[in-house]
Amino acid sequence: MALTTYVEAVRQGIWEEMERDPDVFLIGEDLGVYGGAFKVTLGMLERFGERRVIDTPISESAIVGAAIGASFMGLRPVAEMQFADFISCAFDQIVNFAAKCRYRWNAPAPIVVRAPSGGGIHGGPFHSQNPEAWFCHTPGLKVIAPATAYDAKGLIKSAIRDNDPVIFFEHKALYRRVKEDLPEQEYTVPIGKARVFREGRDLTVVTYGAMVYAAEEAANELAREGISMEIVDLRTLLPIDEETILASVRKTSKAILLHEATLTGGIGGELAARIAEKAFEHLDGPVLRIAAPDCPVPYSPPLEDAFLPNARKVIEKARWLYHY
Amino acid sequence: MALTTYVEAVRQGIWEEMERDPDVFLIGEDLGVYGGAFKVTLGMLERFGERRVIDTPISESAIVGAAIGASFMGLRPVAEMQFADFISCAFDQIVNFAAKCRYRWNAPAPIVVRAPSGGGIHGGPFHSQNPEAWFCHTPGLKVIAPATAYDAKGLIKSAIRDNDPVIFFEHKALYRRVKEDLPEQEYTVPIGKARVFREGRDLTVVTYGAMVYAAEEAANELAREGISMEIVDLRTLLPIDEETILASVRKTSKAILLHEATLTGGIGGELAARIAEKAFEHLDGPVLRIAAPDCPVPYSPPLEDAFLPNARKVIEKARWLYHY
Amino acid sequence: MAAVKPMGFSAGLSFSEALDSEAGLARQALYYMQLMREVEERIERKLYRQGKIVGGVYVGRGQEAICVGAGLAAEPDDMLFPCHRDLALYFIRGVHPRQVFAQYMGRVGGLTRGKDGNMHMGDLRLRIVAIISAMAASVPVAAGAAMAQKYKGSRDVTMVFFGDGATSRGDWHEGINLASVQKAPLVLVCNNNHYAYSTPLDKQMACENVADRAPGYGIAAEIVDGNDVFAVHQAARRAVRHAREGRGPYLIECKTFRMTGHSAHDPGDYVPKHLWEEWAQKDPIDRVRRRMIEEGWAVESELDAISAGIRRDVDAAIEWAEASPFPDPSELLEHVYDPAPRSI
Amino acid sequence: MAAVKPMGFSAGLSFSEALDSEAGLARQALYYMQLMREVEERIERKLYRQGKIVGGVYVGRGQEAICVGAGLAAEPDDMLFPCHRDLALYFIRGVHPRQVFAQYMGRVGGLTRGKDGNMHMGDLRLRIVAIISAMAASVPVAAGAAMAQKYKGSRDVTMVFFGDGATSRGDWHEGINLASVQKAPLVLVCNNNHYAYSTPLDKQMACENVADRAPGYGIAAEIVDGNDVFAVHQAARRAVRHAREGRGPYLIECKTFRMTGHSAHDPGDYVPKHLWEEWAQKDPIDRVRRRMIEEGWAVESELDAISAGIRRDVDAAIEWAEASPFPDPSELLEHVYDPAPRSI
Ligand SMILES: Cc1ncc(C[n+]2csc(CCOP(=O)(O)OP(=O)(O)O)c2C)c(N)n1
Ligand SMILES: Cc1ncc(C[n+]2csc(CCOP(=O)(O)OP(=O)(O)O)c2C)c(N)n1
Ligand SMILES: [Mg+2]
Ligand SMILES: [Mg+2]
Repeated sequence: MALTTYVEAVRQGIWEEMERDPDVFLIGEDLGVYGGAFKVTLGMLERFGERRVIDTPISESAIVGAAIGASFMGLRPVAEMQFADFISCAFDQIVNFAAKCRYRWNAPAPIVVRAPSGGGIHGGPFHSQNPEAWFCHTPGLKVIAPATAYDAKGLIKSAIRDNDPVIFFEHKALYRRVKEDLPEQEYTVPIGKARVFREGRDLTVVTYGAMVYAAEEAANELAREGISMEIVDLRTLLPIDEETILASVRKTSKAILLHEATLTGGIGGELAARIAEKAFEHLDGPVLRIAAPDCPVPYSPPLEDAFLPNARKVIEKARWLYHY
Repeated sequence: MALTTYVEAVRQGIWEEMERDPDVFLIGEDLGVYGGAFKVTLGMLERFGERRVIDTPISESAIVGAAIGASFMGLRPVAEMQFADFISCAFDQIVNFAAKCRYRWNAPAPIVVRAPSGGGIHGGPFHSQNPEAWFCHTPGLKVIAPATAYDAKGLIKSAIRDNDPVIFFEHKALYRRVKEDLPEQEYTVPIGKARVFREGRDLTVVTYGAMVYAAEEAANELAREGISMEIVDLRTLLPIDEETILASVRKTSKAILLHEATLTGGIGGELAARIAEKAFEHLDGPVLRIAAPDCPVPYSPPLEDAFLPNARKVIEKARWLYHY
Repeated sequence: MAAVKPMGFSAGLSFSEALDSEAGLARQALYYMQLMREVEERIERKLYRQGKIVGGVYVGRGQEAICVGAGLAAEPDDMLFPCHRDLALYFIRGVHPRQVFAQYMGRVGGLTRGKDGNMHMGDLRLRIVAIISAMAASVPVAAGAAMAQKYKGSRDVTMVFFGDGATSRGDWHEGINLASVQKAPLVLVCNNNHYAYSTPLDKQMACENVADRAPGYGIAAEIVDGNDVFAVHQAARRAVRHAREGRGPYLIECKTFRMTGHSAHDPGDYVPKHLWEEWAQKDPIDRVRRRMIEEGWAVESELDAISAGIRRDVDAAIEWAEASPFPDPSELLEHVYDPAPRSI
Repeated sequence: MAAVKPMGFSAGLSFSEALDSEAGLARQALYYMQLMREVEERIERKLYRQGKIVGGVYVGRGQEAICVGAGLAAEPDDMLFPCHRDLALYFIRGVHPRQVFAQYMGRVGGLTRGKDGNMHMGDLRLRIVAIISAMAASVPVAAGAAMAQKYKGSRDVTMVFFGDGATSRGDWHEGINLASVQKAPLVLVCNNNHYAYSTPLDKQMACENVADRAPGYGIAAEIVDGNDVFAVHQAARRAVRHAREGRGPYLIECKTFRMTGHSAHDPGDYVPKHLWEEWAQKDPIDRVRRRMIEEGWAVESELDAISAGIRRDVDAAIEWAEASPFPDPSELLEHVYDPAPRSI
C-alpha cells in the first residue's frame, strides 16, 4: 500500500470534508490554479469550482474576517495563511473577534485557519516561525499542531467540523518528510486529546509538531543507554490535555517540555507550571524545558541548526535529568 | 507635598523626555487637543506643538509602522494605543518588524508603544485586556508594566531612552487610584530589574501591575495571621529579572505567581517554569498560579468581579501553601 | 419592496402604511428616530449620571436618520452590522428597548446577559451582528457574510455601518476590496459626522469625501444628506437593489454631525461652537416632524401622542431593566466554547 | 539634480555623463539593469540549481527599468525601501554584487551576516531599509521615515517600492493615508506586473489601475510604461520634486510584467503563453540598448564590452562570495538587543 505524506494527509482530510459538506469552502491566497504555496489544495479548484475555492487578494485580515462572517451564515470556512508568519496580519480578527463571539453574544464562529509553520527549511525570520503560544493565550480558540500524517488528516477533519474557531498549524518541514500508511476507511481524531507517542519509564518528554521526531530520535539513542523515555505528543495545544500529561509525569517522575518555538513565553512554560503545581509530589527532578533560544529564526544553516532544538539537545538534558 | 497620581507620573516622565530631547515625539489618536483618551498627553500640544504631538487617523498599524520608520531616522517616537486591546491591530508591525530589525540587519528601532491595559473599569471584552504575554514571547521586544507612580515615571523615561522597541503597559485602574510622593529631582528606573515590593519570610508572590496591590492587601491580612508574604513586583516583564525572583523563592521556598491576565499561556507559566527548574531543590510546595480564568473579560460587575484575581483569592491560596 | 415588520412597542402606533409612500416612511422613520433618541437620552443624561450604566456611553444624537433610513431599506433576512451610533437598527429588528437598557446596565435581560455591554450586542437570529470594537473590523466580516449570501444563492444582502474614522483602518480597505472583487452583495453605510473622537476630518484623510475612495475599489457610491431620512432611505434602496441584483458593493456616504461629545464623558469642547449651532438647525427628527405637518400627513397632536407613547414605553422599559437581575457569577465561564460539540 | 555617485564595479565603465542628458541616463541605466539581470540570472539559473542558495529566490527579470529608473532619481540622502524585485537599488547605493551573492548563500559577507537571507537586506548607513516580508508593511514605515525627514526640516524624500499585490493590504491603505494627511515627502513606486504570485489583477482589485486609488488619498499619481526606463525615470523625477517641494506623496504606477514565475520554484504555468511572448518584445534592457545604438550614443562593441565587464565582475563576485565563510553558531544570539544600552 502506498504511503501518504503529511501534506497529502491534510489535503485528503480537507477534500473529504468538502465532499461531505457543501458548506465547507476554502479561502486564501493562491489556493486555486496554483494549489496553494505548499500544494495542499491542489486539484480542489478543478473538483469544487471557484465558488468553493476562493483566491483572495493579499489581505490576511480580510481572509479571516470574511471567514468569520461566512461562518455566521452557516458556512464552514477553511482559511489559509500562506505562511504562519503572516497570521500576525490577521491577529486582531482572530484574537479579538473570532475568539470572543460565542462568549460575548452567543454567536459561534466555526472557522479553521490553517497556518504552515516551523523552521528547518531555511526560510529565515519571516517564513519559519512557530507562533502557537500567542493563540494558546487566547481563550475561545482551539489550537492544533499535528505531528503525524494520521493525526494531520484526522484532526483537520475534526477542526472543520468543530463549532469553535480553530487555528491549525501544519509543520512545513514535515509536509514531505513524514510518510505513513493511512486507514482506508474514514476516521477523525478528537480535538483536545494528547497521545502517548512512545511509552517509557524513566522520564517524560511532552512535545508536538516536528519536535516529536527529535524526541523519538533521542529516545532511540537513550534506549541504547538503558534510559527509557516516554513521549507525549500533545496534538492539540489548546485546550491542553492535562490528564494525559500529568499521568505520564506521575508515572516517570521527571519531565522535559520540548518545543521548536522560542523559550520565553512558549507553551513549555504553561506545561511546566501545570506539572509543578499538580504533579509536584511526584517530581524527582527539576522540570526542564528545551526550546529554541530567544531570538528570531536565522537564515544561514549554521545559525538555524544552532537555533533549532534537536535530538542531541534532548539527549543531553534527558541524560542529566535521568541521573539527577 | 502634593501627591502624584500614576497617570500624572507617566505624563511627567514623557514631558521631561520631550524637554530633554528634541527628537522625542508623540504619535497616536486624539493626543493633541484632547490630551489622549486618558489625558496622559494633556497640555503637550500647547507646549510642544503639532510637529511633536501628532494626531493620526485611526490606524494602529500605521502608527506603529510610522514610529519604526521615524526611529530609523534618529527620532524617538512614543506611540499610543488608545486601549491596549487595539494593539492587536498593529501586531504584525510590532512582532514581525520592530522586534527583528536589529537582529536581521542591525537596525535599531527604538520606539515606545504605550498601551493602557487592564480591567476593573467595566470596560468589557474590548477595553480591559492584559495582552502582555504575547509580547513576552517575542524576542527583541522589551515589555514593561509598572505598578507604582514612581516606577511609571522612571520607567517611561528609561523606555524612551532605550535603544530597543519597548511595549509599555499602563494599568488603567491605577491611573487615578495610585498616588505617591515623587522625588523633586530627576530619576529613572532601570529596565529589567524587579523589586522586592514587600519583604517576607514564608512565601513569595511574584506579580506586577494592579495585582501588586491585591498582593499587598493579602499580605496585610496574612500578616495578622502570622504569615509573612514577600511580594516581588516585576516591573519589567521582558527581559525577566530571574535573579530577583529566584533569590526570593530560594529564601521563602514557596511561590505563587499572580497576574490579572488569563491563566493559560500567561506569564505565570514562564515564571513557574523557571522556578520549577532553577529553584527546584528549594521548593517546599507546589508552584501555584493565580490569574483570571480562561475567558474574555466580562462586562457586568458580578462577572468582572468573579473574573479578576483579588486579595481574597491570594489569601486562600497563600494560606493553603503556607500550611502545605 | 415589502415593509419591514416592526415591533411597534407603543400600543398607540399603527404600521399599516407601507414604506413605499413617503407618508408611510415618515411615520415609521419618525417613530424609530424618536425611540432611539429617547432611549439614548435616558441612558446618557439620566441613567449614566445616576451611575446606573456600567460602562461607557456612545450615542447617535443628530444622526438618527442614517440607521433608520438605511435600516428600513433592509429586509428581515438581510444581515445588519451596526456601528456604535446605530441603535435604531436593533429596534427595527425587534429588539425591545428594555433589552437595551438591561444591556447597558449589565443585567441578564440584556442581549448579551452581561457578558458584553452597551451597544456591543447582537443576535444572529435577528440577523444583527454585534459590534466589533476595533473600528472597521466589521467590514471584512460583513464582506464574508455577503459572500456567503451569494454562495448560498440567496437574494439577501448585507449592510454594514461605520463612521468616517473607521475608513482609515486597514480592515476597511481589505474588506471593501475583497467584497468588490467577489462582487458580494454588500451595502456600506458611512456616517460621516466630521469627527473621529476629537479628530476632525482633515486629520483623518486628505480627500474631500469618503465616497472619493469608491472608484479605487470599482464600486458604486453616492453622497447624501445624512440628516434627511428620506434621502438616506432612497439611497439605501438604490444600494440594496444594486447589491441584490448582483452588481457588487455600494457605498452610501451620509454627511452628518455628532451632536454630542464622542461619549458621555467627553464634553466635546474641541468642536467649534458654530458647528453645533449650524447642525442643530438640521436636526433630522425636527425635519421629519415639520415635513409631516406641512404635507398634512399628520397633525401635531397626533405626533405628540406618539412621543408620549414612546416616553411611556421607555419608562416601563427602564423599570423592567432595573428589575432584571445581574448575572450570577456562576455564568462566568459559560459559552467560552461550545458546551456540546457537534458529534463527529 | 546631482547625479547619484555610483560605484562602477566594472573598471571599464565611466560615469562622467550626468543623468540630466538622456545619453547619460541611458548609460547608467543600462549598466545597472544589466548588472541586476546578470546577478539574478546567476542566482536563479545557476547557483540555485546548484543548491548553493540557501532559501527562496525572487527575481525582477523584465522589470529592471522600474527600480533603476526610479532609483536613479533619488539622491544619496533619500531613503529607499526596496521590495523583492528591486535588486538594482542596492547597487545604486553602492552595495557590491559580491555582498549580494554572499547574502543569498547565507555567508558572513552578506549584508545581514546570514541572519536573514536573499533580498531581505538593508543598511541604514546607505539609507536602504531592509525588505519587510509582509507585503506592504513597508508603506507605513516609509511614511514614518518621510514624516521624520519633514520633522527634521531636511529636504530629503523617501521612496517606497511595492507590487500590485501589496496594494490589497491594510497597511498599504493606512500608510498612504497617514503620509498624505501629514503631507510627508513620500514617493510610492508600484510595479504593477499583473500578478501577485499566481493571482491575476482581476482577482486582486476591481478597478483598472492602482493609480485609480490615488484620488481617495488626495495624492498625485501617474501611470507609466514600466519597461521604459526613461519614462520611469522622468516620472520619478517629477515625483521626487513634488515630494521635496512639500506637496505630499506621489504615486507612480509602472505597468510591467514578471518574466518568471513568482519564485525560482514556480514555473508560472498559470500565465497564458501569449503574455510571455508579448512582454518579451518589451524587454527593458533590449529597449535601452537599441535606443542607444539608434541614437548614436554608443556603438555595439562598446556595449558588448560593458556586458563583458559585468560578467567578469560577477564571476569574481561569486568567487568572493563562495569564499566568504558561513557565520559561526556563536553569533546566533548577537544583536537581539542592544548589547551596550545608552547610559541613562
Ligand atoms: C482600532 C480602534 N482604534 C481605536 C478605537 C477607539 N475609538 C472608538 S470610537 C473612535 C472614533 C470613531 O470615529 P468614527 O469612525 O468617525 O465614528 P464616530 O464615533 O464618529 O461615529 C475611536 C478612535 C477603536 N474602537 N478601534
Ligand atoms: C502579508 C503577506 N502575505 C503573503 C505573502 C506571501 N507573498 C510573497 S510575495 C507575494 C505576492 C506579491 O505580489 P506583488 O505585491 O504583486 O509583488 P510581485 O511579486 O508581483 O512583484 C505573496 C503573496 C507575504 N509576503 N506577505
Ligand atoms: Mg465620525
Ligand atoms: Mg505583482
